[in-house]
Amino acid sequence: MKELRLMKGNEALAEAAIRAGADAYFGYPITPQSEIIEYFMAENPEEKTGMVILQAESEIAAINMVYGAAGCGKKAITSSSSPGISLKQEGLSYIAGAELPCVVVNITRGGPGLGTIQPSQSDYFQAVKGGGHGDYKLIVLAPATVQETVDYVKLAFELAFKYRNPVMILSDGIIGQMMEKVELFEQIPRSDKEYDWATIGKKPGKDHVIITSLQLQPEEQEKVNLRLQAKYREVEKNEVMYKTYDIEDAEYLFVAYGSCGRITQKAMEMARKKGYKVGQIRPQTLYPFPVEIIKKVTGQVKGILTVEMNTGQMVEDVRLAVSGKIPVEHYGRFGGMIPSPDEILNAFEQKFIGG
Amino acid sequence: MKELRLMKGNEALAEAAIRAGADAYFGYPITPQSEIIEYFMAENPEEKTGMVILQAESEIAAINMVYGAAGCGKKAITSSSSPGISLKQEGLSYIAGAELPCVVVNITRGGPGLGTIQPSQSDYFQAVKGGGHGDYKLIVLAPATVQETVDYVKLAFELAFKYRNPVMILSDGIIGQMMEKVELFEQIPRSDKEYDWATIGKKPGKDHVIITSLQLQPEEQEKVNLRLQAKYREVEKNEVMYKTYDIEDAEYLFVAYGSCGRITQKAMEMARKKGYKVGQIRPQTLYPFPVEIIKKVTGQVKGILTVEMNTGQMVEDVRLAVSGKIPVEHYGRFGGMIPSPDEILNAFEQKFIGG
Amino acid sequence: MNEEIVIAGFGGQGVLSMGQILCYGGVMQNKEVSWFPSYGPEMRGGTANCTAIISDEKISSPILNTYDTAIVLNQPSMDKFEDGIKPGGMLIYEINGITRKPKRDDINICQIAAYDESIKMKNTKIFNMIVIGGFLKVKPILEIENVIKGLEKVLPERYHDLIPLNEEAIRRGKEIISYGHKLN
Amino acid sequence: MNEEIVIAGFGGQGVLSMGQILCYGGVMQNKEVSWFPSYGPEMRGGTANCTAIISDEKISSPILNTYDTAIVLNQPSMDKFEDGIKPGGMLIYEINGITRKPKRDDINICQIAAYDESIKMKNTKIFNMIVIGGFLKVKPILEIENVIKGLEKVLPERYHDLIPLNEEAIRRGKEIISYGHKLN
Amino acid sequence: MIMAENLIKPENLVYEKTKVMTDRVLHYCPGCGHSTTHRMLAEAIDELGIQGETIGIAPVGCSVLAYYYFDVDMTEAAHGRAPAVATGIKRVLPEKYVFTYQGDGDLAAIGTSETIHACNRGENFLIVFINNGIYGMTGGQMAPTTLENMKSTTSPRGRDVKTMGNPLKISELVANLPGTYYVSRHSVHTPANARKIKRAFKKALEYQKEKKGTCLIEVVSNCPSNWKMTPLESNKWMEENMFPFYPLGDIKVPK
Amino acid sequence: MIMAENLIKPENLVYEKTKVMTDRVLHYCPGCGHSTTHRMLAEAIDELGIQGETIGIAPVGCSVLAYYYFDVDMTEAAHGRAPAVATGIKRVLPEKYVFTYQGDGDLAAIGTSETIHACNRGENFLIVFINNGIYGMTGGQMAPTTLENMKSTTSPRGRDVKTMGNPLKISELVANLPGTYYVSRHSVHTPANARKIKRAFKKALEYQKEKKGTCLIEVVSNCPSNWKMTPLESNKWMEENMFPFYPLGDIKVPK
Amino acid sequence: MAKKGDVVIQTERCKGCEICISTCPQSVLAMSDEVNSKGYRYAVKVNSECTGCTNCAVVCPDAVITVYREK
Amino acid sequence: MAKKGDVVIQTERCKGCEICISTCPQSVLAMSDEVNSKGYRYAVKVNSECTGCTNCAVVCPDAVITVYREK
Ligand SMILES: Cc1ncc(C[n+]2csc(CCOP(=O)(O)OP(=O)(O)O)c2C)c(N)n1
Ligand SMILES: Cc1ncc(C[n+]2csc(CCOP(=O)(O)OP(=O)(O)O)c2C)c(N)n1
Ligand code: SF4
Ligand code: SF4
Ligand code: SF4
Ligand code: SF4
Ligand code: SF4
Ligand code: SF4
Ligand SMILES: [Mg+2]
Ligand SMILES: [Mg+2]
Repeated sequence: MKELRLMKGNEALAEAAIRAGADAYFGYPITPQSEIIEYFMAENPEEKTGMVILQAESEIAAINMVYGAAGCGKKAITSSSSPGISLKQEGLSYIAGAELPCVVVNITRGGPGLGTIQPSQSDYFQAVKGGGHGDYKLIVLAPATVQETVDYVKLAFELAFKYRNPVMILSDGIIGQMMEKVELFEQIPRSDKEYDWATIGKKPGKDHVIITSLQLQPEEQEKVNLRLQAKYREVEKNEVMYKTYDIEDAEYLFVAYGSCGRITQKAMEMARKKGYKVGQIRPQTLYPFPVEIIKKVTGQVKGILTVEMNTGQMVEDVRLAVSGKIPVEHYGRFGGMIPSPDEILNAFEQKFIGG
Repeated sequence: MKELRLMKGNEALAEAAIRAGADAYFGYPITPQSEIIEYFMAENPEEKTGMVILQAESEIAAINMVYGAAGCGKKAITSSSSPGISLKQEGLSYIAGAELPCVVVNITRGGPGLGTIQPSQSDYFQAVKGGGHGDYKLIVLAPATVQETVDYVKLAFELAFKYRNPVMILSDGIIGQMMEKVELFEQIPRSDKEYDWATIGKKPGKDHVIITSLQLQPEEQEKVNLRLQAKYREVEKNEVMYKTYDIEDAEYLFVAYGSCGRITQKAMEMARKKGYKVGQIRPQTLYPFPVEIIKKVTGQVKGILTVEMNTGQMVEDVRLAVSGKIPVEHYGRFGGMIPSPDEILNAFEQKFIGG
Repeated sequence: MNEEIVIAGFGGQGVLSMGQILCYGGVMQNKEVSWFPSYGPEMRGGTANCTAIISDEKISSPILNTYDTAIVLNQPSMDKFEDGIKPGGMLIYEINGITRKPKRDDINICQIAAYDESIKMKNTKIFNMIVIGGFLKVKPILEIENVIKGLEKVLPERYHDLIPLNEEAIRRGKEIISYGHKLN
Repeated sequence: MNEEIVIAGFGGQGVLSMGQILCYGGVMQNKEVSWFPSYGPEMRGGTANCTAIISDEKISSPILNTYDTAIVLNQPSMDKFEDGIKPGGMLIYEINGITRKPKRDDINICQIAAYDESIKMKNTKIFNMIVIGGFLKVKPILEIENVIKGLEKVLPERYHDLIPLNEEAIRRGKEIISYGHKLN
Repeated sequence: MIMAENLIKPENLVYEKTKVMTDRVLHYCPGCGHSTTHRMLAEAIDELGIQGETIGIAPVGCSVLAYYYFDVDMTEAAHGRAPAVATGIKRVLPEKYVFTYQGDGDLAAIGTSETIHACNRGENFLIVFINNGIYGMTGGQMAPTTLENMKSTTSPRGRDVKTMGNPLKISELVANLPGTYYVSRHSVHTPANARKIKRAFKKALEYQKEKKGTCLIEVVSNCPSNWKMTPLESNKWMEENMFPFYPLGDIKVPK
Repeated sequence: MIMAENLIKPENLVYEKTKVMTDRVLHYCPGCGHSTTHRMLAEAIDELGIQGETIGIAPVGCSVLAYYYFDVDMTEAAHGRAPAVATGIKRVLPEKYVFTYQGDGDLAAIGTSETIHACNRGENFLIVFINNGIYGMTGGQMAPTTLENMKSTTSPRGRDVKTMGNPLKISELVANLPGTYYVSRHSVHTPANARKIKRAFKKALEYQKEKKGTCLIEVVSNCPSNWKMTPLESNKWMEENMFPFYPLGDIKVPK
Repeated sequence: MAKKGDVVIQTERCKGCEICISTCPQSVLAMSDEVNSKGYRYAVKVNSECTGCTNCAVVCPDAVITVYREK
Repeated sequence: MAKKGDVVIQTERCKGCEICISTCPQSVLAMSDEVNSKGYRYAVKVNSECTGCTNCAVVCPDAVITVYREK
């Protein structure tokens, strides 16, 4: 039976990782996500499921520990917040290049630099365009509730192993710090599957396993890149997730993700009350981005407003999808500020109704 | 009198930094750019101009040394190649957040991961969209020749100080490793200007100087972000640079930057010989991106082909500029492979002429 | 029903758990709930606050600029949160420690001497439950039994023998709260 | 004029500086030039190669899949670079160390015994200048005096007394190169 | 209980807040050693008369806001990178006095490499190292210096050295490097100790002037909030538990 | 000059390439100590019969291609991060034998923090540390271990310890950490030394089985290519210059 | 006899940590019953035995105490 | 008298580093005048004094040498 609890997003995330049968967590404290490692340490899953928890000496060490564990075919996860995620970029590029599965959580805070510890969505570009070097993609999931946080942890591991690719859960301080109702899935036993790509000791009669992202010959590296690209096309075909709200009769569309998505939903309701036929799309995967549904709605609506807790990042992906057919505007608060529904409504009226 | 020499791109870059009156270089070796630090060490500018050269223990140390020196109002520069640039992302975000001037060179190689040491342009997104966390921008210059490399070092310092913003020179292993003719500008003396924002010792009767990217209150952080955004709008207004080739009568347009720009120019000439009226735009600043000229040409041409040594990155910025008005296609080689002019011509014919 | 509550005071006054208890109570009553702590740098200063929302509908943002009710337990909190109460909303404050009276006249204002009452009850730990009682008197959005069920979730098992005392505290709070300013 | 040359051999044979000398010579003659070293992992194996382009026009790519001339100084280089010579192009090879004859018949092929000649001249260091001489004989794209000026740039100051010897080496190279296969 | 009022006049002043500290109220928790350490360092700077030639670097940690309190030019730095930032500063301004002010998480976890290499290069600056055995700022997680069996939010059953590693004596470690000139361990919880550390700071700054190499002064300090003790309890706990493992005194002194 | 042919038959075989090395031709330069070290480690693995339970990690450096030569499961790692990668592996597979194989640039420059902390946690794996005083792979830049006055492409006038830092004895440093169990310095340039290091490798792997903590074996090695010497010259230079500063022998042995 | 001294306590800045109290050789200092506007109880003088030894001021983390001593 | 031994040298893998030569107590080995297909001169046997001591094989970086010894 599923279990209903009132939980903080960060703690629910950690609990979900344990229940998803994760083998290892490596992390380094940083606000607003330190509850993740703290919850792990308090719960001590090592005793319950055998899951390993280690406080690393740095974010760089943590992501490389993940690389090592992932290379053994184990379900490994790490988490951090913006500055710490920047430090993990080289490691992420390596994991993507070596085609290893893992889950990385970013409970985003405002930047740049040390910035502020308040929630933000200003790492969208970093997450979806590749903050690290080289042509790679993370699969990026953006939960808007504690429930989605929990569900996406499970999903993230599934996708990571399905595609042998790092999956990022791009959340923020709102979702991480808030408590709300959450239904927990039952404990999934840790797997002892031995993958043939994993370094677990050479099997007699088999070739030894090599995990690497190095290619001496550019011809070979190009082949790797082509293989990655083919994989990404698959991901784009199969894994797009989004929620729509009242788009059937919509004349205008809001696009917002994560915590901004839920706030924008409120704004949408308020707009409806004022007589504006507004619908909303909330991307749940940021990569792959829900291009098709946006294209579809583009034919029907007069304009799109993206709402983000940043200075305008996802709006570019919406514009790329829309391809100039209708105006796409951005409304953002940033640096830890959170837009309120009436502000959003206001911005909508100003930009589209003429205020 | 300007001095004509035959020089390797990397060495010319180092020489240009000395002549630009740089105060300090901090770096860590990595192929294909180690000649930069090696040239500095051999030339020993410490004796000639007083410029400090230090081999740091890591790329992270190097970028933070740059942060320190830049905070003193000094002209500081660092260089690396893709994996090393990933490691500098946190530092870059800090420098952007603290609004300090500096120059960062990426002699890009193929990725992801350890990848290959051959030339690539696969760090475009990282450079222009912000590989680090938070809403910030680097000014990004893309030289296509050794001469431009030299000129952009000087320009980079000027822009860095004009806007108090990190400037990236996004080059690649072709430009870095090749030798060609270059005219060197004369030595500019190191400056002893004391900036009032620099930590050089509190002046009597003045407030002490604080350099930080931290804001405790999100309201304050939002103000910082707004100030940064205003600055970026200025940069976009003032600093766009590009070269056009035969666009006057063009029916098709190639867009390519850096080393790809010069190869594409050849393809353009070949296309012209075959009777296709092809023009080219070579962005010299990648941020700010030459949006206006592309918009302008969009009205006149039937289609655009971007040529990049990556799987398709700048093409997004071109598409954003074009806004769906005409087809924009991408042709790329990657992982260290270099497109040849006839390949490009071929791709053009296939995509636009119908091959 | 949609009740947005900010609770603010010193660390140690049980501010954060008050919000959690109310939210758990809401869960017991099949409401949508959300709880959000302040995790700003102000935490360090010894002050703490949280936002609790209890609603019949899905909750959009767990953080609010304006709210229906503010429960403030010290002067800095009064200074910070009085302004955000929606016109027609409710301010509840603990008398002890408030030096400057509230200034709004477009809201309902209640006061409670929960601290004194807790001393009378010989257990300052139940201070926050007295305040909750007061709140439930003027905003009867939850059944007491559900709030007690909520308390059971928040209170560590080893303190569960204190639950009757806490129930008593809620009842007392209901009795001692009084209106300072009432609209219409 | 647009001459694209690949020069390949063992490290130590002066392969990289041959390219540089030719390019400097080009600069002296007001040509556009570019030089590009192989900096792949193969460097470590003891082999080295570079591409030199000397042209009347601006040079697009300094790296080429096909080229006008390949100068190969050992067998691995022959194996690697013979195929890329443009039809009608030129292959020059040092006899010493080549075990397998070139197989193309759509190109001009020249051979030179520069190594033996350098031993005759009692200085194996000038081996590469002899090869350059041979090249200039069959591809007279640069004046010898300009090449010598180029050499002056590449050679460290302290060896400048060796310039006459090098000049002599170029002359010898011109003499000893011979066609193996000539188109039409 | 009323003092002779006439004592309180300028000529009788024997101790007041140094002018190298600003007037801002410190944000540190009651009784936190950060505050006293700040003041002792500021007094040392004051007494040497080098306020206008001093540049401080405080990275992330409880002391991230040190720039509000030291009335000298100050730079905030990324977590762990203060020694690199200080190197950048000192290399371009070799005649200035430079200090970093780092927590144990900062200096001995994420910043280990920067610490070791700055010390190994013998960079001419002062490293002030606040060892409170915990990550104060982020809410009490385990630090490299957390004692065996000591509880923290990430070692809730006490530090288990088998899985979590040993408490790290980083001062002893860097004292082995030829680049360090003076390494000394102090505390600020008693007047005697506070006075002593000020002398140490002054010595270190004088060595800096003479370009002797890196000086590192460790302050074994308290964190009442995250240790969950009153200030006085925390100081007592520190004496009883921290000092035996991190003994006060000089670790490396000029020969 | 013709040997008795009959000696060459299976029953007389006394030495051949171990099967824990693949048949690939090593890409290392002629005479490079990397190759011999590989072989001695492979022989140790062979002799302990743990080929199927061993996982190796080789980060960037000349030995980045070690995965082609060791016939055990191998992972390439980012520059400097092998100890973190090894930690990840060993923590999820505690019964496997894990080793890292790292250059001096890798282990003692960019990877300092990972090295120190893995050793401090006493991670149960073997660190093989090739100290050739130079960045081999990238063409001969100065390493943390480059000797005073030694020339490299980034110290063309010799390492100036005043500005470039001191050569770092990282093995001595980590030997101070309680997490290390066995730290020993070797070379592979003579048959005796090669045989000795194999014994050390075997010991370290046995300690690993017993979960004793981190073992680090340093190999003072040559880099003929970047030192610009013949292999024999380089070994002589190594004996005369490297050994006095990096003396061979045990640095920390089990009590 | 010990020199006479006096201390001035900026009670608004005091955080009530009691460290000063524990170091005063003359037991001059104690905690107030009142709290300041930050909500902290603060140090007060409870006798006139102060010798101006500066102990309390030197260890006061928040630089709350100024010390005077007759010369 | 020393035991009799013999070595087999895979000359195609030899890189001519000469380390084996320097370690052979019997001076069995020397450099060839020829080069192998990689361009390296390689180690050759020049006498039959080999005792099968394995020195050369143990230090040969490239695992070029196999050693036999009569039992
Ligand atoms: C890259 C990065 N990782 C993590 C953090 C979060 N963080 C800030 S301070 C800190 C540790 C503080 O502990 P310490 O250095 O011991 O200083 P203290 O607060 O105890 O004085 C951490 C983990 C950060 N700001 N940046
Ligand atoms: C992040 C990063 N920085 C730099 C490099 C370039 N790099 C590769 S190996 C290496 C150093 C090699 O030296 P060492 O570790 O001593 O190994 P050796 O080649 O001498 O055996 C460097 C700097 C890299 N690959 N990645
Ligand atoms: S959290 Fe600890 S270290 Fe930080 S200010 Fe408070 S007592 Fe001091
Ligand atoms: S460069 Fe040096 S370390 Fe690398 S393989 Fe060659 S000799 Fe060995
Ligand atoms: S100065 Fe000395 S005697 Fe006076 S109050 Fe302070 S500690 Fe006590
Ligand atoms: S030491 Fe300072 S802050 Fe603490 S109680 Fe005394 S006066 Fe107040
Ligand atoms: S086995 Fe011993 S004796 Fe025989 S060739 Fe080798 S080193 Fe010489
Ligand atoms: S040691 Fe090995 S590689 Fe070197 S010369 Fe002897 S056989 Fe050849
Ligand atoms: Mg600390
Ligand atoms: Mg090395």
